[in-house]
Amino acid sequence: MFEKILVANRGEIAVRIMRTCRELGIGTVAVYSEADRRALHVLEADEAVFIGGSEARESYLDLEKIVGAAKESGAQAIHPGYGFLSENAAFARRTEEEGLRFIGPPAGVIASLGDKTAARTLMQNRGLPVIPGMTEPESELGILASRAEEIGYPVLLKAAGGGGGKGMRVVACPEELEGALREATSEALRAFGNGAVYLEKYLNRPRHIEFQVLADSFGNTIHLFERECSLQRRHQKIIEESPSPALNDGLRAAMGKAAVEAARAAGYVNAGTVEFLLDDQGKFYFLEVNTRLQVEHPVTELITGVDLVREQIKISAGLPLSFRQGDCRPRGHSIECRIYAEDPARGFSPSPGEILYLKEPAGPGIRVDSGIYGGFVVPTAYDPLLSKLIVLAEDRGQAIARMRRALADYAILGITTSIPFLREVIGSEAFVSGATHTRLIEDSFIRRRPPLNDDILAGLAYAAGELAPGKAAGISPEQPVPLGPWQTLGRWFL
Amino acid sequence: MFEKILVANRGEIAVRIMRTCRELGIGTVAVYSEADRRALHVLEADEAVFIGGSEARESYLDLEKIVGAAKESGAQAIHPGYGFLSENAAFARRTEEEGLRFIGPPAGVIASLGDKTAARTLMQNRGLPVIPGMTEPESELGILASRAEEIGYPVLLKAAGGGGGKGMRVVACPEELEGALREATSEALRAFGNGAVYLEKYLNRPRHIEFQVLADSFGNTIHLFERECSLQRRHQKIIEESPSPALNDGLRAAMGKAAVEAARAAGYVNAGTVEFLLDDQGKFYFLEVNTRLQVEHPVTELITGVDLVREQIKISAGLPLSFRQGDCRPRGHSIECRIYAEDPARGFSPSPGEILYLKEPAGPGIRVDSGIYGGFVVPTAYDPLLSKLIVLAEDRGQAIARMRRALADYAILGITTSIPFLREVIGSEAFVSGATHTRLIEDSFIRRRPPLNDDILAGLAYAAGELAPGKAAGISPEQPVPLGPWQTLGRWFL
Amino acid sequence: MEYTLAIEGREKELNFKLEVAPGENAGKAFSAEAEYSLRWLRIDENRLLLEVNGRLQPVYLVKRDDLAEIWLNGERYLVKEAEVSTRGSRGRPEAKEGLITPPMPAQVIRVLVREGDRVRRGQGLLVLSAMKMETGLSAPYAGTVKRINAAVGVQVAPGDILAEIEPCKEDR
Amino acid sequence: MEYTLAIEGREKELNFKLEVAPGENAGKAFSAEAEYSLRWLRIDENRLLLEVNGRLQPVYLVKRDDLAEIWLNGERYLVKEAEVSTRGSRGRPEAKEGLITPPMPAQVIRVLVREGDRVRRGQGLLVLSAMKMETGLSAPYAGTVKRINAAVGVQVAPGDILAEIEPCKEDR
Repeated sequence: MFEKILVANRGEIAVRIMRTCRELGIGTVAVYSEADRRALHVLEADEAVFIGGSEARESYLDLEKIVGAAKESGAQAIHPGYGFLSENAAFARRTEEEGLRFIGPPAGVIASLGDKTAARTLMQNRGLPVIPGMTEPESELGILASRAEEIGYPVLLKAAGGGGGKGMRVVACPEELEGALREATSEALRAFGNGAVYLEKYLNRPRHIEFQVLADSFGNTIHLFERECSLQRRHQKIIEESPSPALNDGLRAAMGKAAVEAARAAGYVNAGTVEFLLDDQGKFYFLEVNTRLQVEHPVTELITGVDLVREQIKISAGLPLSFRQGDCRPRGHSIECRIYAEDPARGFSPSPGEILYLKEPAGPGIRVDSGIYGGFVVPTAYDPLLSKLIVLAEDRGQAIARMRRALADYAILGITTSIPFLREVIGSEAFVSGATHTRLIEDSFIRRRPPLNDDILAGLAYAAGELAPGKAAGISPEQPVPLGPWQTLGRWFL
Repeated sequence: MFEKILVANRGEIAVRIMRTCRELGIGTVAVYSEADRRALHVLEADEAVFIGGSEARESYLDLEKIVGAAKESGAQAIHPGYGFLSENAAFARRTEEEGLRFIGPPAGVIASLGDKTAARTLMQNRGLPVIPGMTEPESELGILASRAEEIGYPVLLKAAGGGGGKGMRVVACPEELEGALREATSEALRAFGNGAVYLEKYLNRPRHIEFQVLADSFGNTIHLFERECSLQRRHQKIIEESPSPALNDGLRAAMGKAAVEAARAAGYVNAGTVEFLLDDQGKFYFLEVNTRLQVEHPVTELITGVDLVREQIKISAGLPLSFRQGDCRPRGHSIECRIYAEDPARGFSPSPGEILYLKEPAGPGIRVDSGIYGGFVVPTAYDPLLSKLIVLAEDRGQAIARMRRALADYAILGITTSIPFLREVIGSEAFVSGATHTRLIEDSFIRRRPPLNDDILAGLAYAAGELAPGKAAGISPEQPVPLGPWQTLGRWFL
Repeated sequence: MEYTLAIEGREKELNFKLEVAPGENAGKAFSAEAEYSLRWLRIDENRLLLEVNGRLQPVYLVKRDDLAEIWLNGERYLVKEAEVSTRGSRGRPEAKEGLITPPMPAQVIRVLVREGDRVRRGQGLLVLSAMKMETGLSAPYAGTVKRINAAVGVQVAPGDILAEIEPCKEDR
Repeated sequence: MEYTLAIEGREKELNFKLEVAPGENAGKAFSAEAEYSLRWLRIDENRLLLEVNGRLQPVYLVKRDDLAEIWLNGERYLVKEAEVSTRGSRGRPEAKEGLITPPMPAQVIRVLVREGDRVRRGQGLLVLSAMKMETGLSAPYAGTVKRINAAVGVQVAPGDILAEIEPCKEDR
């Protein structure tokens, strides 16, 4: 087993990976940029190496600096987390060239699955259903326009170089194509260093369902069931759950089998995710394979009891899987809400800044994977994900109730967050009934304001805050306390 | 279902019960004493009723005040938690007389099982193995002395009126009997309002293993597997786990069957715990039935996925169990550490006072059921339990690693706690090997000091604290920060 | 005491009267619609326990200048006294129509116009990037770009005037 | 700078020299046994990130008077400068041998002796109750009860002298 691992990431995922490392007795090395001197992942590491400017390309995207930091610190392996360099085949290759282990699939597998159109062709040839669309990336507007006509509008422009909704645009009609292409190319170039795009048929209100797979280097490949990730804003997931309310046992088995088949087809090793779209007829289509740990991996951990980061590390250290498909049984229902620093009432615009107060929810069945703390200044340079709130309960109804309670107990002051918006979505008829699809947020949840009902309470709280003496913590209950109405008034019946 | 429940308790258990109530959409009423004006269970409730002085007998043990508060607030049921009035049959009876539901077994069952000697006779008659001992409470020294001779020293003096180690004394030889009787009677009287005691054979280094049972009012009685609670100090549990490293499947099945049989024999309804002692020959003895939620119930919740408080409430509302014995399957391994305000190096003497700083551990597989917050003044009037730290992992080895990590991340300043002691026990050869018994703490873990090794680190931290400017939170990473060595020195290799 | 409070995002001001017995942490509040029986207990600098008509309400709050951030029932309210808000605007800076300021800290990644350019209403002026998301700032009305105060790569914050647009009267 | 620190529960004082470059959050410390390369970063009032020989060490700390409570590696240390500790004792009050004071806030539940009583070494004087646990205070040596300052039901705290025992010379 490794003695020291460098975590080439920041925020909640870096913290989460380090926790498992510590439990395995493995030392941790953080890397950090100018903006992240006081970031939580630095505070949680055994060692920390400064790697450059706040701009990601000067630090978290600079693979030479990261490989150098790993060698310098004596780490034996690098965990890339998600985003940044996690799906960069050159990074994986450089890591292995330097005699370090890359905790993820082999560089060749990343490269072949990273080319989304090639991956689709591969899967199609193995008999997996795919969405009609292009099999080659393209940049010529004219060619794209004629392919779009063939496929039939609406079409989806997608980046060939990466996922997460970056460089993705829905094109409803020929007139929109040029502008969408420019935006998508620019975004893809900035996000992945690769502006190549391709087109595919845009499905109306499909569900996004993905399967977690695990493959060791001895040819054992299993799946750990599905995650339903249909709730998205700007093509980025905001709420995920498992099991999916849309799958029955038969469909689950069929999709699970397809996911394992897809992983085998690609020669996959380590943890990966096979994404599908499910249409309203119960037909599923292979979408892509994410060759990394997903943001939403905790819902799988909670329903299966498996620590996915631990499995990743063990697989990279050359150990076989310690369980087989038949040993894996999901239990209960898990939901994750992503807590973003953004303002849903202003088109989800980012809201960086200082966290002036933080109180996280706690209790049975609640897990918070957090990248922040009270006093931390959320930088503008990175993704606005602050933390993930994940619940586990006996069934979907209870999981929803638990999530609502947990969201209501999550206090963040100083910046605007998506928490009130998430509460509204989680409590909505559409979500509670399980009738989710990838367009639900755009269709039904637009700019909102909290109910006017509580304004008077906020006003009364303001007044009470002005009247109550500033700092009262530490008043000993043993000391005589001045007799106030708390003591003498009220509904006392003594 | 109930609309409002009064929680007749304080601290972590009151908070934990309220959380499940909120998830069920049930309003919560807290009761609080003079010392608990700012207690966490008041902050977490929908309503709070003041019930009297800090001394428990003026508040939390005053059943008339509590029943009055429930009626006054419009609650339809009372949850007693553990301790205080939870095993008081008169309280259960009064509650039901007032037309409210008592969330626990019927008063008659509490009364019959609360008389520990009568309960033992009942179980013996049903064919359950019991420890040799007296079947009637006794207060006469002479009679006790002769019964002790019959049973054979060492014997154990136990309170007939309640559990938790209160009023319990080991008597090694006839000379010790008089003093032990006086202390046990006094303690039992103070704790349970009943000074009656009885004697039983003292087993050498037995394990304490208990089974969680659930029984609805339709005759369905199941068990949710065992909890091993052998690690005790002063006859009070400090570390519990499930599954027990001492049980194999056969023994587990036999004890589970005996537990269900015991519950049926008593006409049990609601959640209860059947306690056994297991000797080093694998022979088990019925000890008693605890007619309430146990402190250590979370370990069962984590390995079974069942919310025990929710089941209690449903059963009291007249609903049947929604699962059967065959549906219950344990998964993973769970350990609980009780975090006490006490100083193990001074004979576990209590350490009340103000919590000057608090940071709780977090992350995958970690649950903290807490009754405190930073700034809270831990009162002297009650049990020193501050919180419970519970972990779930795939197997016992990983659960131990996770618990060690979580304990190492638990920072409490202002008062002395048992955390460093727990870390030592959890990491010890005896615990790791699973060779635990009820005398292990007394035998192997006496007054300890942290290793001298870290003293220099503490000294350097002190010096750095004096030198570093007082308050630096909120320094924006966007603002120019004075170039310090953090920026220019170190292992930078750029 | 009379309170007139402004809550961010609300059109109407909030008015109520509060009667407090001196030295007591309790009182009665009267709004146009209803009456509220209040008690409060300060827990710490950022935490207050409020009881309104017998129902407890945990409150977290942070005061910055005259603006209070109040967390209540899972929502965040920005509250200030309305009188104060008319005197000076120390809250979230709002751009005057022709002064273009970013809505959040961000980096300028493209400048689409030059000083002197004529612009249509809604025409893009600058593109900013914050937290990996690109946001465009556009002209609030047709006019002339009077001033540009932004360059690619520069970090900007709310209140910084990045551009100024002078309206052409005929087009408004 | 020279540091001589007293750590509660330790016999020996801790000595080291710290060389800090002015204005920098870094330095070198020298003890009799070893040399340490240090850097530190203040996170907030109660939180410090310390780097010792390249290894990060999160530290939580609270200062009360001259005593610092320091959390480090899951342990709690009470640290103060040794010079200060000899001037006045503002830390945890320690009873002088014949002055009987409770180790924690507690309630007196029994008084077992009277003023003027002769007591054996180890004989119980008072019984206290704190957090549901009974604790006895006993005589540190044989002697005479000079003074009793405790009654059943009274709440007492460390530093309160509950009894005073005058030693009988022959028995010590």
